[in-house]
Amino acid sequence: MISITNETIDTNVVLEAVQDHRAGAVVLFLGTTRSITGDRKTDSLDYECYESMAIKKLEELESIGRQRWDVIGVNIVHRLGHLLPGEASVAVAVSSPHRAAAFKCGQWLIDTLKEDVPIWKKENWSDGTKDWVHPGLED
Amino acid sequence: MISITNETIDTNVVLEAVQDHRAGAVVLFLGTTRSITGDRKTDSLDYECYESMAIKKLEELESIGRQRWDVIGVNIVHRLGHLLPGEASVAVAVSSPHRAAAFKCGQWLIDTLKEDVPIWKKENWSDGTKDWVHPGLED
Amino acid sequence: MTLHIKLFAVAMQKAGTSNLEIECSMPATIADIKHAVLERCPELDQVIPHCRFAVDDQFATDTTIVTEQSSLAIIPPVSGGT
Amino acid sequence: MTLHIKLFAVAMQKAGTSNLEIECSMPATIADIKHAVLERCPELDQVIPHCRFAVDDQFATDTTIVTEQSSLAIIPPVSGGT
Repeated sequence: MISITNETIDTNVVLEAVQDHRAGAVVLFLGTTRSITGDRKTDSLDYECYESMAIKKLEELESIGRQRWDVIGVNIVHRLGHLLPGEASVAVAVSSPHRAAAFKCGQWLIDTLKEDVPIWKKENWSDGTKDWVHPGLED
Repeated sequence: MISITNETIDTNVVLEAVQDHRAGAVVLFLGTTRSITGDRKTDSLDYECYESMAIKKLEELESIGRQRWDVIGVNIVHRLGHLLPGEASVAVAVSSPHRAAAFKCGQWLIDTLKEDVPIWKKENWSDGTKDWVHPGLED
Repeated sequence: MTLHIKLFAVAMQKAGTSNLEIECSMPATIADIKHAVLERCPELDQVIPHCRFAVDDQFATDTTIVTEQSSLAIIPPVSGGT
Repeated sequence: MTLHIKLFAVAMQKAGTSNLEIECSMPATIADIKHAVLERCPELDQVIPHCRFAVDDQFATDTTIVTEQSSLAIIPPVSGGT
């Protein structure tokens, strides 16, 4: 399952959704934003997405992950809107009978999400400036 | 940090211990026991350990993990005593500035724990028989 | 005919709109659309080379054919997941 | 002299004790200890080849030297972590 939410990510809820009596392993990834980047301080962040495409892409990721690895539960949650540094913006949970599949699938999901899911982050710096973050695109 | 406990593992507490403003990634592994193995059903499990050595080995794992990967927080919790299938027996949480290190370190910690930390599991089967589990040692 | 293109993040910021209207003769490829976008909106010239285009919620290439019914979007490098 | 060896899991179950006492002349190696354990406790003969020995909470090899102060344990294949 996949979801996009404006609410705080509750890791217990994320984990419960993938638990299964056939699963011996659960791997959870949480992505958070550091408050310090180089010598700049982040006050807050804003996430936006291209929703119809983001949902399709996330569903595609789940589907490909299930084809490639022997996994049972997949749960990807991305948060949008206004976040404070340290709050989780994304959670990826995978359960599987054996742990290697859960690690591999979980890592592939977050790696690919960060490449291909149309979600963008804006840094609201403590000096009052704001920057959209676009890896590879220097302003 | 490492710990051995007789209490239910609280994943929130496990995760909080590794969270840090410098960490952009947290990887959590949870190990649970399946209720079905082949065609046999597990009613419950009992874990015991050689405590002084288990603690030393877990501390050694944390120390080696920290040497090998750029990680910030490491938290390994193993539960002992009587468990029901589906309950987590082990939790490994790792935080790092970048996710690759957290995934690699987390997987290495659980792989090595399962090889070298003197903890043993007894399956209490639904047919009333009990078996210590010793990989590679057939009874 | 008039096409509508969704813009996000820095592309939206630089163009000053989240919904860019361009004129383009049909049928067109993404390469044609790119050209029309830059004519209409030269302030995107530093951004577009780093962006992908999406047609109907899928990434497109320069040779992808666009129809009147296509849903179009410019996808700057994404930064979700952290 | 008398040495005490901690037993766990199936080794404890088969030997019927968690604290095996064996007689062994000092200094001894783990190979000597193994031999003495099997003489004292033949019911471990199927188990011992699959076990490691620990001396002072570290895995030992057959040539590890044991002293009177050594803390000894037999470590059957471990099964924590699931």
